[in-house]
Amino acid sequence: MMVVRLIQADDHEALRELARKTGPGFTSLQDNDEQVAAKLSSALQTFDPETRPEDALYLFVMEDTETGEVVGISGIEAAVGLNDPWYNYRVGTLVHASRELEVYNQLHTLTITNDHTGYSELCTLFLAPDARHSKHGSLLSKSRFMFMAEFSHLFNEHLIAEMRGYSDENGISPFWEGLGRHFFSLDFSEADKLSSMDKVFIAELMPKNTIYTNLLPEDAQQAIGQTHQNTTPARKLLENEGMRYTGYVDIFDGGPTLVARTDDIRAIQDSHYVKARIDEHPPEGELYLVSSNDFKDFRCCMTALTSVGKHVVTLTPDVAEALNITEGSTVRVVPLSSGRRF
Amino acid sequence: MMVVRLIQADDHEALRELARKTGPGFTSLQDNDEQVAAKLSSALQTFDPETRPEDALYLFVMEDTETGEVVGISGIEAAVGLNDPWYNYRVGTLVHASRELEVYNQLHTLTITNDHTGYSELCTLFLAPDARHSKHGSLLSKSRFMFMAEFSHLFNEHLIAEMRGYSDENGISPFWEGLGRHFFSLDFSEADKLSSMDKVFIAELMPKNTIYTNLLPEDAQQAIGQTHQNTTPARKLLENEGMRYTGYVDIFDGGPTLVARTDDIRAIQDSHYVKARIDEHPPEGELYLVSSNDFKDFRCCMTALTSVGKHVVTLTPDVAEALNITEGSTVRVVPLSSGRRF
Amino acid sequence: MLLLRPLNFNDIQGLERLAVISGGSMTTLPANRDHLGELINGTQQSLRKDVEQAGDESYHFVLEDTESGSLIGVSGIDATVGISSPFYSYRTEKVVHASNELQIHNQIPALHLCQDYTGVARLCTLFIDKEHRTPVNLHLLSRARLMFIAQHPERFASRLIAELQGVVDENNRSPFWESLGRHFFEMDFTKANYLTGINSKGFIADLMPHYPVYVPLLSQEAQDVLGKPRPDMQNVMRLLENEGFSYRGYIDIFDAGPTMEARTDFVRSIAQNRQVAARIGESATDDSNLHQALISNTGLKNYRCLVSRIDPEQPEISAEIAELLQVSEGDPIRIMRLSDAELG
Amino acid sequence: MLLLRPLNFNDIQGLERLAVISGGSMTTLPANRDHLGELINGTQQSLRKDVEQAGDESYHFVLEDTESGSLIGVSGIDATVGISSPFYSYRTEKVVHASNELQIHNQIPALHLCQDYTGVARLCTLFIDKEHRTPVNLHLLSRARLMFIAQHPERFASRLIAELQGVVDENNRSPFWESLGRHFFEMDFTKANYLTGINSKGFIADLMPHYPVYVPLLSQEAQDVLGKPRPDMQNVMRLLENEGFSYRGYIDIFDAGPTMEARTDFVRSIAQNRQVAARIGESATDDSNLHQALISNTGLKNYRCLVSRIDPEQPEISAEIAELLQVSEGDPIRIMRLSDAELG
Repeated sequence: MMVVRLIQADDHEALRELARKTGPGFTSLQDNDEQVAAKLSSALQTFDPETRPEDALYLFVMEDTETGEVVGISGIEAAVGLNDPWYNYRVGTLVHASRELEVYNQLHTLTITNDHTGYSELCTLFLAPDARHSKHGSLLSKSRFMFMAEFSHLFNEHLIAEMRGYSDENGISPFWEGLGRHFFSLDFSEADKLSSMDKVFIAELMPKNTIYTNLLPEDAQQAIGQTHQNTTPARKLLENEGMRYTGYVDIFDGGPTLVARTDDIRAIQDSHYVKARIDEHPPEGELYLVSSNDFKDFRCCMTALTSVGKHVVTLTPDVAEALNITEGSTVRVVPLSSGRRF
Repeated sequence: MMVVRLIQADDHEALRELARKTGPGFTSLQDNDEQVAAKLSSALQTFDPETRPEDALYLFVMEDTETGEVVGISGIEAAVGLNDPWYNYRVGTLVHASRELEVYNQLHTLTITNDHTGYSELCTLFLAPDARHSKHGSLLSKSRFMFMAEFSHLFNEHLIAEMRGYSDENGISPFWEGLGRHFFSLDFSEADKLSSMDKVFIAELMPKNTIYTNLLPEDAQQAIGQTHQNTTPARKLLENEGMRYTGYVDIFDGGPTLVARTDDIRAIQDSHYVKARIDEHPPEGELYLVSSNDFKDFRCCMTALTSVGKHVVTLTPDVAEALNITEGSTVRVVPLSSGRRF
Repeated sequence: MLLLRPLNFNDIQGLERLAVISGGSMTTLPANRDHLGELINGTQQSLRKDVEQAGDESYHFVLEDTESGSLIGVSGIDATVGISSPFYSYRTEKVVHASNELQIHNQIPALHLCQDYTGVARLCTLFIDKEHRTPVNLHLLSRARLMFIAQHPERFASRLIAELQGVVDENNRSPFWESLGRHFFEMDFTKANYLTGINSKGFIADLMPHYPVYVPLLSQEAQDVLGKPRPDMQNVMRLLENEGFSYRGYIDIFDAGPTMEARTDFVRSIAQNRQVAARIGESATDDSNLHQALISNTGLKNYRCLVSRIDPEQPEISAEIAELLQVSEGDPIRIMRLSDAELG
Repeated sequence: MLLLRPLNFNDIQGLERLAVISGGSMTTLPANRDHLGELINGTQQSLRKDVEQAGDESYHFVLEDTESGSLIGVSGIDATVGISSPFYSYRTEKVVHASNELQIHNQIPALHLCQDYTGVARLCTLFIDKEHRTPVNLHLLSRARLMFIAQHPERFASRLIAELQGVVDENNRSPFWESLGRHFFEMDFTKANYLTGINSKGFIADLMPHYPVYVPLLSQEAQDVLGKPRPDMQNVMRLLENEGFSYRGYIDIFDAGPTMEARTDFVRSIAQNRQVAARIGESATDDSNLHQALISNTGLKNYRCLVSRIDPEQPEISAEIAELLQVSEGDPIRIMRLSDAELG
């Protein structure tokens, strides 16, 4: 049984272990003592009464209740861009037309913006390779929506998630090659490394004026808003929840930012409260996310469910234990996946 | 019984009559022979085989089946901005921050865009004052969604609707006074009149560079994205269907543009097919929109319904007649209004 | 003898011949009869106008072979540009992108579409039949305009520009156009150039980039020709530099040729020519005192200018020259000596 | 006697006194000991440096009363600006908004934040104690710098600018700042001005508007002071104009004061002074041949300049002056006559 819960101080070893498995593409949790310690520290600081709500980082771990092993991590930033600016390029349309000449020309532009300032952000999703089965990834990712549904006052009315941008088999980003490179004296891998630590410097060097995309090389134009192959499943998952690419891309690799109104996220909108009954042999049903209501002891599991009457569900004792609830507790439930009704 | 249908050549007199009732604030259907004739002519041209689909204007009238009188009009442009450019200001966010100085400053900007190029547009909604009751306005406006649901291939995947911007009791637009006026040698009423005929000239004269809103007078800043008082009900209606203000405003009066993915409009997404049974005394139920499937003879009514079994509804004979359907016909239905389920 | 005088209505055929042999290389001289008629008309109207402040007047002059009566060159001046229709240039500007933390300091050049030269005067056309393209004739055709400005300063703006054609390849394609303009026009260079002449660049606002264009995003070939004149215009550029013009980073929006600018009253041929009373007679016998000089009358509609040898200390002109210049004994004339060095 | 010489480490207290009485009116002269120490240090390092091409050197000079030893003025030159930290200006530019159909043609001025003066030299500080503010002293303090440039041209960029303070109201508030800068900084003018001096404008990129600002959106008071010098700087502006500087639409980003520019080698006090061999003796007896002149040695670290009466045709200096200038008989000195008109 997998359970998702907030990270704690004594997860340090487990987190360090997990970081060893991430590999070079994953910049937000690298195999690096300092970064791991810093990450954990800022997640724990969230619960410091001195911390402003908008500085909160909610970091979750997925734990195997049988082995006690931590096999995944996911996070939510309460708000981005309120300390250092948060940058995106925005893809815009311009029409250059002349009636006299009967010319009509549609152009696209990239403009630097901080439009997502203050938005909440889904961040840092990593699942250990040997746990990548049985929809564990969906649980790990979507449990965040259950947390947001439960504690909506802690989050912005808009939510974003950045998707890694396209790069070719040699790790070369055509977007970078076609645009950013001209403004840096660094090569891609060096810039990539720096950018994982601090994005502000990129914005300092990137062109501030609007760029006409038709002046970029063809492959750079193609890469605008394109997701890295490895990230495509994550993108599909979030799109099924209602997150959309609305023309905002990463200034570095051109990867898309997905956006939604937080309330419009399916799992948030459709989740609701039910009372829990506990029974060894509940009736079979479709997969649901089930979460508890406690803040610091928030838990979320995935289990097959069917509702009994309108407001009651039956859970097995091990699910109840994983959620740390008892008979009659109120829990939040939502189907794991959307199914459009027709 | 009110029925909404496509306009026809012999509606000319009725349209002319309706135009007499619009008043000065309504620029798209003025009390003016020429404008009425031009409007009708372009609506009829839509069915000319030579007309490109993206040049289509679908114009609907609402007819009282008892009197035969035309009491309202509404329209959809298949696509905007493909002949003359379609302009908006886009409200963006910029953060100017300096770590050294510990200064953090959030600014807003207005940038001219043609981002809605190719989008479909809801346009020209007018209901005669003495027909403004019994939710006729909802029928007149939302029947367009039934048409779009039925003939979705004719429309863009995005839909916009422009809302008239704020002006004070003297008809003065603070947005215009604070921004546009500096770039014109015309006063507001003259510019307003011209703009109703042709918006391209406004864009020719409006500032092309990004504007910092903090340099505008306070009341102009306040007016950005604000709807005219008379237009507020129309805005609420569209917002309930899922259209959203996403930061695009009119370059002239700062009024908001509402936007949605066409598929995400509630009435489009939730509408579905049922078989019609005809009966003098159907069971009572909530208000539904019901529409027929024919293209040129498209009809839409509003009636109280409840479904019989899963895929059958019972309609009264006069509704069936208004829709021009018979027992067993397939019709499209959707509840008139959304009701969020909790 | 070659004589420079304002265009008039009898010149249309001669002008057409010049337009044809110029092969569309000048935007202001398209082989289009209506437009050429406009040049004549504009010149005549401008000359008739009672000007207090420079407006949209435009003056074109022809170089006539007084023996054959044929026209061998044309040159022009716009009293101001950018008033009746916008006048665009790209200004090249450096933008600094710096990061203290990374110790990076990049200066990125960018092209800004601008109308900075709105309201300045312009030397706008200069074409001479290849057969007569000698240094003396070129000086006469080009600098007689400046003598005209010196005589009628109230008719011209206080700053003066001259545009030099940019680099094109052997197929008459501009690498700058191919890398930039083409993306915005979707037409070829020749057509765009032709339209510019006809429409006075009025349509450009509708089509050209409003946002600055970063130079590193252009092709290397395009970057190489920014602000460079066509190789055969190098001598014209030098001539302008000698007159006191300088290049300040403004380039043509089509071919990236440089725009040269000067304060009108500081231009050498305007500042340094002088007015004297005409003395008609035989030239001085001592030939060593004679020098090539531009000599003009002080007229407006009947403005005339030519090159002759004269003693600058005791200027005396022959009866033939006096007749060509339409001056009598004692009438004012303007004289500017041409140095031998200039005439190569 | 007043003597101009480079700043040195003994000057810190005198310099502090000047900074205090300048009351923060000069961004380059803040009452901050560390920063003033930097001015001295920068000057000494620059003088020691073996310069081939102008870099980030900066030279500051003080005017010393040789009798009392007190410092009564300070002036400076930056060899280049914008190299080690960006140098910002607003360029005022006109944008034409025109519609043929409506027969409307508007020229809208806009302010563009730019770094166009990157790489030019700058006259950067000029402050003199009010008690000694006579025309002669002002000329000495200001123009002795230009003599220094004339003597060491390889140390300075080929273009030279000078910034004039803009208009402030009786409460020392800049209407331009109130209408524009304030919105972007959320701090008052004095603080921003102070920070600029300290941080060399490096932080401005982070806070100032990147997009052009349309002038009509500014308050009328702000529009009225664009490019206008503070009334008491009018005479400095005239002095600069006489030197050949001109205003080309660039203004200070804080107070909208004008930036004047010139080609360095065309600046009058640089182009027109001459070098002669020192002759030491009694001045000529015929007083009518004596004229006020700037006299300097040709030194670098020991550069000295003063004003004295001299016969420009037969320049002879007294032993006292020779000692102040640290020159012996036959050593080269530079002389530039000051016209009586200039000295009022």
